[in-house]
Amino acid sequence: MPSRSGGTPPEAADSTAPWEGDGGAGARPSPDVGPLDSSPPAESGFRVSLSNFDGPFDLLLNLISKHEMDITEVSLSAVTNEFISYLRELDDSEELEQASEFLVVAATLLDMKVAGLLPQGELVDAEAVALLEARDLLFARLLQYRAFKEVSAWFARCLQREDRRHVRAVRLDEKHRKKTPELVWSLSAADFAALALLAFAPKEIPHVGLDHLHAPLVSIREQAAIVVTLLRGAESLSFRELVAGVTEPGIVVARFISVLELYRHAALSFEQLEPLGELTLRWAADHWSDETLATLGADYDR
Amino acid sequence: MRETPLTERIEAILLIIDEPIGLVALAAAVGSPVPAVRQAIETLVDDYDGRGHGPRRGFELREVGGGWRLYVREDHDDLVAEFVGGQAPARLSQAALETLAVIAYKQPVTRSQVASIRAVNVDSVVRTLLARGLITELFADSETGAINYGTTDALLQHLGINSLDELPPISPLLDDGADGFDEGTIR
Amino acid sequence: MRETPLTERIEAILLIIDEPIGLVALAAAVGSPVPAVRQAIETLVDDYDGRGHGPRRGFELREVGGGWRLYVREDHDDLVAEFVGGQAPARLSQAALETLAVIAYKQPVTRSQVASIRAVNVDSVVRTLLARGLITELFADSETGAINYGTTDALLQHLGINSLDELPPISPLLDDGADGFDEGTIR
Repeated sequence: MPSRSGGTPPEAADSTAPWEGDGGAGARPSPDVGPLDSSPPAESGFRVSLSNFDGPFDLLLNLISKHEMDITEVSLSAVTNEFISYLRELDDSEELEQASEFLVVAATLLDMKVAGLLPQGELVDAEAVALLEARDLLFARLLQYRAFKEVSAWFARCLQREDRRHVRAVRLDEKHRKKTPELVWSLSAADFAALALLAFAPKEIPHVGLDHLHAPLVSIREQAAIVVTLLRGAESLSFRELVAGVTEPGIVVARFISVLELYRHAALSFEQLEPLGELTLRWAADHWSDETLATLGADYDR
Repeated sequence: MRETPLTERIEAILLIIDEPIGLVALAAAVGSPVPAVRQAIETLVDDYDGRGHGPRRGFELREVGGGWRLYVREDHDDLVAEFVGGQAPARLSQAALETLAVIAYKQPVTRSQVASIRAVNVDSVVRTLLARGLITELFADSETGAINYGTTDALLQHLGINSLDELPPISPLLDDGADGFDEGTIR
Repeated sequence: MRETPLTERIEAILLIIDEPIGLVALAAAVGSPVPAVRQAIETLVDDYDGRGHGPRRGFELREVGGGWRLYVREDHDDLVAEFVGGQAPARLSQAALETLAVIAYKQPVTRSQVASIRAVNVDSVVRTLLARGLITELFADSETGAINYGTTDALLQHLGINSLDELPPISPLLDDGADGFDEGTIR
């Protein structure tokens, strides 16, 4: 099977594309399309060099979304290859986070590549069209994912701004309160108990629940702080050493979760030679600020 | 930053308080000496009554029980009564009912304890329940000063029971958090 | 009885409400036609902002979440925050924010539709958003029984906007294709 989605009319259109040329001549389109671009294109660091386009990947997506460029004119296999080689060059400890950001992108590109590799060419036009539509949809999904990610920043800003505002919300004066309509009450004691059950049910994965152990709650963040202090002070530590002397299972669990969280932030690396074997942890962060620590484990907050 | 006028700062505090606020507390809140605050209060009283530059207001500033608070001007009491009375028969929201249930089973309990169980801010709901006479302030925590809430006899009557002991027991395993653990997995 | 000025009657109602009041409801409450009420509201807004005859007020009248409500003027929010000493509001996680954005733009939308856009399981995040009253269950799909979610007026208030139309526009591409795309394909 060919490794390139060649042979379709759209691919052949390469040479008539707006950015036609040999692709090696630097970022031709990028200086001119500044106004089109809502996000800093260089941020991702991932650049694409195609026969008809050379520039940051974000810019490519932007151009496609503005219909400045036809998705069918992009050699998808080439984009995929570039992306994979880009991933290979990443320093895995430093840019792990960036790479994980691209996972969705990678998955989508792979999907596209698969679509591109499907038998085609001699088939009837209708099927080729359907194939192109499928590609369009994949890109649309990618763009959609990015759009929601971007717009969530607007939500965060507004929520934060409005959080600081104070609205008048004052209990009604006694004399007016008497005039309010009678309360409609239809719950029996049993209904009420059922409601209590609902109210006490955990709302999300909140914390390491220890209420049944009659022990205090454990903060992932606090445990992460301890892990950071211990690990930075030592070359490497085994997880066993990291929890030495800790008797409460909840703290061990929280400390383990914090290790996972720190790994997610690329702050440490770990090694486990065999399943269930000794887990060796190494501090790996070049840049570490306490701010990161402050937001660590936010997913576990309620 | 430019210092905003004292009257504005006082109005900001007056807008959000539930109970009358004394001159000293008000002065501390706005960071000005008491005599200046007293003076500013007088200006505002005159202002709202239409003796300043602007029109008379639909509210007034009155000293009641040793403190100052905004009240609806008495002329509009009928209007307010009609508005309040004309609202749809009150039914507690799901959020209010759940909060009430938490307070019933956990009392005495502070607002922040309830909030942490419900995972949401419960301030306005607690206000509603208080206003409805379903819960009441029991006492202030001796250390933190946080107010502890409990349920009232009115709630017992609504539920058709004689005492809290008659509330159906609920499982003690409720809050072990086990529920949450299998959810994070990606499909 | 002498009829009191419309602005005064409106102020009386504004002082006692604890959620935004729309023009029509306000007009009904004060017994005046909507255009007159709209006019009076504008007068009050100007008045409080110091563009009337009196001084600027420490509070302001804002249209948020589909209705009007009195707010502390933004300049004084720090002062008031210090006075009420409220605990810092719990921030939404990035995952929750993105899920909220998807629901806001795609509503009515089911959990699995959201999950396919976000490419992850969103169950616990949806529960958080429900508990916070930012989203609500709209209806169950007649065929699949899947629950469709949408945003609440409370969300509009929390965002400080008046209607969903004020959400920033996002790429037109979002609306085509994605809808017809079946959910099973993303992993």
